[in-house]
Amino acid sequence: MEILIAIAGLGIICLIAEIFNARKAIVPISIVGLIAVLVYTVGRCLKGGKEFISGLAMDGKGYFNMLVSDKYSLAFSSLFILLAIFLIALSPDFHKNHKPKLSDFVATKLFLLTGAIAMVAFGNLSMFFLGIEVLSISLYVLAASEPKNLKSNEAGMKYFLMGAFASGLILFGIALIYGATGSFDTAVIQTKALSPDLPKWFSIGFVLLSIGLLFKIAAVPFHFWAPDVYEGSPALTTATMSTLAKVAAIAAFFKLAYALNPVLSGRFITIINVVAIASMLIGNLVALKQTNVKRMLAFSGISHAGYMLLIFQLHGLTAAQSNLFFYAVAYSIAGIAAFAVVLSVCGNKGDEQIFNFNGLGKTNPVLALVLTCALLSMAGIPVFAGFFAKFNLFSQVLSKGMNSPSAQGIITALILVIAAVVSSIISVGYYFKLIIAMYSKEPNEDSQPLVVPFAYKAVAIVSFVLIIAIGLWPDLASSLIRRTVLVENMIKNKII
Amino acid sequence: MNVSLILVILLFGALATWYSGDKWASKVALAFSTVAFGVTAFLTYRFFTVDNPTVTLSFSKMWIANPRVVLFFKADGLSLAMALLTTALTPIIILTSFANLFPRKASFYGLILFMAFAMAGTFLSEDGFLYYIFWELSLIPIYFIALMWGGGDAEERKKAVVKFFIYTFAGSLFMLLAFIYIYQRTGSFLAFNLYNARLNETEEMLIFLAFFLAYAIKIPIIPFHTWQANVYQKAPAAGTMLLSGIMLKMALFSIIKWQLPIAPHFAEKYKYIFIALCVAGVIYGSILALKQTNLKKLLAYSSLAHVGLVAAGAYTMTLDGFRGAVLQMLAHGFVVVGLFFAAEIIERRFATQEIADMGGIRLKTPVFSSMFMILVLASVALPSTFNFVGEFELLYSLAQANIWMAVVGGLTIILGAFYMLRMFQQVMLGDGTRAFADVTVIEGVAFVLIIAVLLFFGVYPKPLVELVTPTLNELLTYIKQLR
Amino acid sequence: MENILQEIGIDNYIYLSTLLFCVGAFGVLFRRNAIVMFMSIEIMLNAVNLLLVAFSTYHQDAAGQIFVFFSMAVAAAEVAVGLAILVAVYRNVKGIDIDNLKNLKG
Amino acid sequence: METNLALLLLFAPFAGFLINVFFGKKIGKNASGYLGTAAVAVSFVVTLFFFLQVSSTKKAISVELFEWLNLQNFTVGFNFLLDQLSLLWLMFVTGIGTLIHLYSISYMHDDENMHKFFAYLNLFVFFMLTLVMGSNLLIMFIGWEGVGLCSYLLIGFWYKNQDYNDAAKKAFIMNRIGDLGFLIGIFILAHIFHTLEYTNIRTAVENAWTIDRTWLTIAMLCLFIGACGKSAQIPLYTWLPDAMAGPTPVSALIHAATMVTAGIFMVTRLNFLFNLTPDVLEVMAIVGAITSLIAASIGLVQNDIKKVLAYSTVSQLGLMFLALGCGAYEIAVFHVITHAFFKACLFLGSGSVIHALHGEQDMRNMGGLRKVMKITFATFLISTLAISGLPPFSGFFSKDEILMTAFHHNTVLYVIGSLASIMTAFYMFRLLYLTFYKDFRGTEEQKHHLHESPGLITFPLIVLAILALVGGAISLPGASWLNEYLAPVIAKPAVHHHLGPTEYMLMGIAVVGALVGIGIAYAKYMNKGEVPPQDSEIKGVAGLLYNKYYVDEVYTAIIVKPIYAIGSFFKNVTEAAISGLVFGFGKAAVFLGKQGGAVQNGSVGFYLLIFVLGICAIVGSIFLIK
Repeated sequence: MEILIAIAGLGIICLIAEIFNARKAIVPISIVGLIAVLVYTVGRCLKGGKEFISGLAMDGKGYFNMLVSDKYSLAFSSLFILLAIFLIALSPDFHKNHKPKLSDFVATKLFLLTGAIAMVAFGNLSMFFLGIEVLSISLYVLAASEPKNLKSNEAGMKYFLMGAFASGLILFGIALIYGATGSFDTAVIQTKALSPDLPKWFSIGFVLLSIGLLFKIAAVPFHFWAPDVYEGSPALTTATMSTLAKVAAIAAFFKLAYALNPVLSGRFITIINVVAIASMLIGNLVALKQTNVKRMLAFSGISHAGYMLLIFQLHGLTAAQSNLFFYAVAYSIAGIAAFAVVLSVCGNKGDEQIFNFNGLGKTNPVLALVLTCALLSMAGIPVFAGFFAKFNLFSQVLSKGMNSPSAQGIITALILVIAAVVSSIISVGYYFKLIIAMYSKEPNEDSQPLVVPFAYKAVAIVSFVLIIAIGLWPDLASSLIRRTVLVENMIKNKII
Repeated sequence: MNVSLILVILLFGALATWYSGDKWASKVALAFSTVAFGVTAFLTYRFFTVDNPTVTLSFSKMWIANPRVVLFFKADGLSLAMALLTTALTPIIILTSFANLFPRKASFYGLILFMAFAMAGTFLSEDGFLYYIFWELSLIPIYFIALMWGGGDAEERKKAVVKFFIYTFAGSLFMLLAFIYIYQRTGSFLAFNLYNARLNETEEMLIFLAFFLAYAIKIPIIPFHTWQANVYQKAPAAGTMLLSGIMLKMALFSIIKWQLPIAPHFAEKYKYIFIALCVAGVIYGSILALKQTNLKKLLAYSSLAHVGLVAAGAYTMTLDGFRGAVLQMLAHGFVVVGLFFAAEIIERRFATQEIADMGGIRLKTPVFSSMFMILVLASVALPSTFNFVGEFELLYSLAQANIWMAVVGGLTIILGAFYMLRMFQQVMLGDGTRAFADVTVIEGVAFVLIIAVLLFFGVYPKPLVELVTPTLNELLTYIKQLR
Repeated sequence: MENILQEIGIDNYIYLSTLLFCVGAFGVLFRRNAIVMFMSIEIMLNAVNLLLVAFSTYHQDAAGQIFVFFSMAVAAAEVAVGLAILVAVYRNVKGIDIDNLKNLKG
Repeated sequence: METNLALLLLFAPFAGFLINVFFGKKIGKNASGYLGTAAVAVSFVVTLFFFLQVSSTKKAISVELFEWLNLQNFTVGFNFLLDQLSLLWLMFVTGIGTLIHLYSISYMHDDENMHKFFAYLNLFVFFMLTLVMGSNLLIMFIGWEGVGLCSYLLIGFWYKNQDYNDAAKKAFIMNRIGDLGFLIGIFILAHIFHTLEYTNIRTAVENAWTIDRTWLTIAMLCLFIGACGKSAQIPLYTWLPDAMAGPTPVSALIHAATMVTAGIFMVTRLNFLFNLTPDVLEVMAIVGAITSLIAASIGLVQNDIKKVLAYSTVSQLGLMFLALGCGAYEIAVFHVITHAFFKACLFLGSGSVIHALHGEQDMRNMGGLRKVMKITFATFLISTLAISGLPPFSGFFSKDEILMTAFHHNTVLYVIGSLASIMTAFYMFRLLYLTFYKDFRGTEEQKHHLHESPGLITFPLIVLAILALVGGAISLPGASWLNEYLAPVIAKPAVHHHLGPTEYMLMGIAVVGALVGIGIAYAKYMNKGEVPPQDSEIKGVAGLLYNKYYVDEVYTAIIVKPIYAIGSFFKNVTEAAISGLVFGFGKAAVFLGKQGGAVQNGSVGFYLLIFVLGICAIVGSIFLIK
């Protein structure tokens, strides 16, 4: 709760700072504040917190179980805060033409962050609903934040219409669940969900809720909004959507699914599998023909959503949480790195066509290297973080299959991993389109020399280092969400 | 001092080269690669002299807790032999590139060293996960080398290189699945544990095939070879040398080290199918080589034929087959680097790869033509060259398995002579008027080193045999025990 | 209140609100005027609100009604943002037919 | 001591090779020539020493250096064996080798790459020594392939001419076909005996091992294929006539006296194994006889002086294989030696002629050289008489013994062999008459320059002619030194028939046959003074013969062309298909991507419709489908 308050407070401080003409202080204050919060969160995360979602019962006693601070929510919260730091650091240079509105942008992002945290830390469905709505509404605002740009308008409009529609579904789902169990408290719902005389609405409600979240993570067939909105929105907003929002949605979805309904029906899992396969394949296939980098990354995001849905092949909740977290970390940090470069290259060009990247390897080798590594990481090539993420997922899916008693289990697992592998192979095709543009094409003749603001470069390099570091020491990321040897040692040596 | 030092030197060398700037890059790279070779050679020497060498010279340290991965670089005969190949060829390859006026030399040589690092890592890793990481890592530098410094039409090159990358990446992802699958059984990636995974028949089949896909694409075995000729032709000479000289040996090595011990039953049961496929590749590659008009493509197809034989030998799962495969890998590594270097020298002077545009070179270049001739002869496995040692043992192992396989595989000595001599005749002999400068000192040194290795081990292969035999025997024991 | 609920039965409330929800959904699907679409979404949300209130009474639990307040607040915020976007769109394309917005595709 | 001497014997030519390769250009032409000659001469001297020693002690010398190959079942070392057989071979290899080196100093003097020539010749001698001295099959194989290499290098010595290069390539590849057979044979033998050392195999055989005869037969057949390749027997003989593209000394040394006899050497070496497989011997006899006949018949009409000699060589080698096939190894060896003398002499003689005529090889443009080139003519005549099988020249004894053995073995083979002998006498005298008698038919320019060759050329001719004259003495009927000498290495001596009436009759027939052949030649070319017609006018049977039965063409049509056709098929069809398939996956992916993109049509209404349909599908599949 204190995390939420602190962040919301930061948002308000930003708004107030604008009133007192302290515009220059907004970004530093919020970044410093967020770093402080991050340190606090990570510290709590390492030190304790229950490991399992199943331990949801009345953790935050003081808050009537509105919010819980188990390892899962703390770990994801730290990831979100980190992403927000990056996103806010990118803001001032991105919005340099709209200086007066900077406080709005930053504050909106901070509120968005509170929404995201509420989405994973909820103990009560009302908190969850508020979180997802805060996140969504902030994103509508950000998507349409260039009122004179028709593309931005269109993106905002589309996102808003479909998002509101999905909100309706989520709300309807929540209502039905409430109707079936008589409570919004997840702990109560969980116990009730196991009782045999559960009304049928519960399942319908749960499915509707899931569909709403599938929409938020842009899984096929609820993905149509994503490419258009990603393309039309200002690039920084796209970065926010494709990293923070997407990761928050999948984390919330996973938590919701297992918090409400610890025994998911086979039918439901099958549906999720089909959706996952469709997302992976369709996302990657359609990405092949894209020439706009943001749009391409949107489709890539769809396929990554598909990968992350594989997490529902559950074999051990702890492992699944850790794998999901790892994937989210790898994916979103690579996304930040990629977008930092996209912003640097296309920030002043108005569009994000691939040919803008021509010859980047010569004109700006560092940025080219960062983007290459980010893309390779997304493609799942060792030794980058993305490889371990995919490895963990595949490993989980296979272990689920191998430990299932029926032959069908292993066949399902094989189908899933092979689909995943095939789509990984396809994905290389378009990731490399960008890499080829950077390294084997001559720079465009009319392009001006690239002036890269320090903030972009800093974000790019920090995220690049993180991609590599997490690849080299995968335990680093995992230790936030599960007790690893690393954490044990730190505790033993009284570092934390 | 243990084998991890080789990797450290290579990696550090790659970084140092990258930072040293274009002017010094080639020299720095040469220095580091030579030191790496020196260290490898010294370690090999120590391997013979110290007690319990594998324990003394290996390196192991916990890396990742989940999945359980150990940084385990093992010094056994096989891995040392392959590391020797890598570190010995790297300086030679760097030397061969000295005359190329590449842009961005620092990156180029840095990538070569990084590539050497990844390949040496592949050979030394005892942990399957680690092995896979190095395996994939080696793809990246070669991709960039081929893409950025290659020749020919840019679009064509991109197409070929991307095809190569996606193709090999596809194959290796299936290998990754296989590793993950076994890991679920064993909870460890260490080779020993993987060997003892106790898989049932279906599982073995799937895993064997997954490995096969990865290796068949990389080696390549027909019909997975279509990437090869184009990439060999379009990559810069150094890239082609790295690919053909070392990288494809990664896959051959892996057959012996990973595929067969992990899935011995399936391999034993269906080995003839795979031997036949490889042997078919020998004939197929040879006949195609006959029809090539491009020198580098011809060499590529000849390489296809040679490695087909190596793979066939490995699949016989006998000591002779294994040992022949390892020896032939080493021999082929050197000879193919030499041949591609010869092609590169011609291309430097004539600016063409088309055989039809060449001829009459021998008139002007006594030294170069002699060197080229020796390499051609080594490539057709003339006795007293290293290649003969390998090929003899391979064919013998095939004969033990099935005499007809040896007969068909042995056709390579006829067809090989056919296309190589035909090539030599058209490229070097005949009358010609165009000027052709004989080899420079640096070029000559590279040739002499290669030829010295080929002739020395052709006559005295004993040290290498003694190096690899115990390890291969050990692997065979595993295979036999398990089956 | 309770009597009414008992008389009519919770099932019928569910049917009603489902029906309303579907009316809203079909409105969103088949109308191309953005304002009408907003209104349809409002119908969907209000259908849910009705359902929540009904359940709240059914369970004799105030949480449901409180949730309705949340939902109304959120809906208001949503509409505010939505209308703002609509205004911006109108300024650019001089119309509120969403079929005007087909520039982003492919 | 013995080891060092043996190594000196072996490596002297190799040292010559190295010096000539690296410093040949610097030390000058004559120096490099004499150096090369000296290197071989050293070997000859050492050989002589060993020869005398072994002749007296009758004990083979074996030298073991170090292990070379180590296979699961057997190991192969660099081991050498100097026994009666190998020393005999070494004697004439190094002896004739020295003479031919000497000859080449003068013959090749005008060539700018003379040092290279000597380097190659030395290398050849080195490999030939390896072949002969090796104590196991694999060392023999090193030499076997090594001499093939040198043959390749020397045939293509004038590499500017692509026809010569073709010939060289052809020789190498045809040899390689045989080599594959050899290699397969080695594999099977290694499999059976677990060793490749001759002595060990012999011990194993003599200890009456139970040997799988089928496999042994296959192995010996394979080895015989190897011998066919190297010794130019049907069907692998066509390279040898083409090999005449090389300088004449090369033809004399490699393609007449030494390398081509390697097949006979190998068979004799393994006689104890061939004895166990009579079927293979039978095949060998038949192949030898047919080869000798066919080659002789082609030789009848050839006009290139060296081609005639080449076909004569093939024919004589056929006779040797006939002898081997009859189990008469000593006799084959005997013929090898005599043949080496007279054929080397003939080749060198022809070289002398060619030298005098500045490269002219067509006999139609020769004639009347008798008067100018007296020594050459005399030596040539002696050798021709020897090869024709007239007593008391060496060829008579060896050939007669072969025919005699063949007669006792199988009459048909005897008849074939005799026919070949008659033809030999005919075409050799045809050659003699056309070249040396009547008037000169070349250009005035050539006539002006006609001269006897210098001493360095004539000296070897004289020596060889003398040997061709008296060489028969080493194995006179009834009192054969050679048979006795070779007894330790031949497991089962040939049956020696007492000189009874049949034998004398056979001798008579042989002599008469030879005389008939000579007579016809005399009638045709001396009496009538015929000169062979121009190529275009050669028709009918003569045409068939002149075109060598069109064997080359047939080979091209049934082997080379199909291979190229398959290659084209692979290149244009299979490669394209596989590549197309791989690219097809990529194209399919892009195509699907485009379709997927088309669905993304930008209309919110449509998106929402799909959204709702998706909901319906999911809800329906969960709740409605049972």
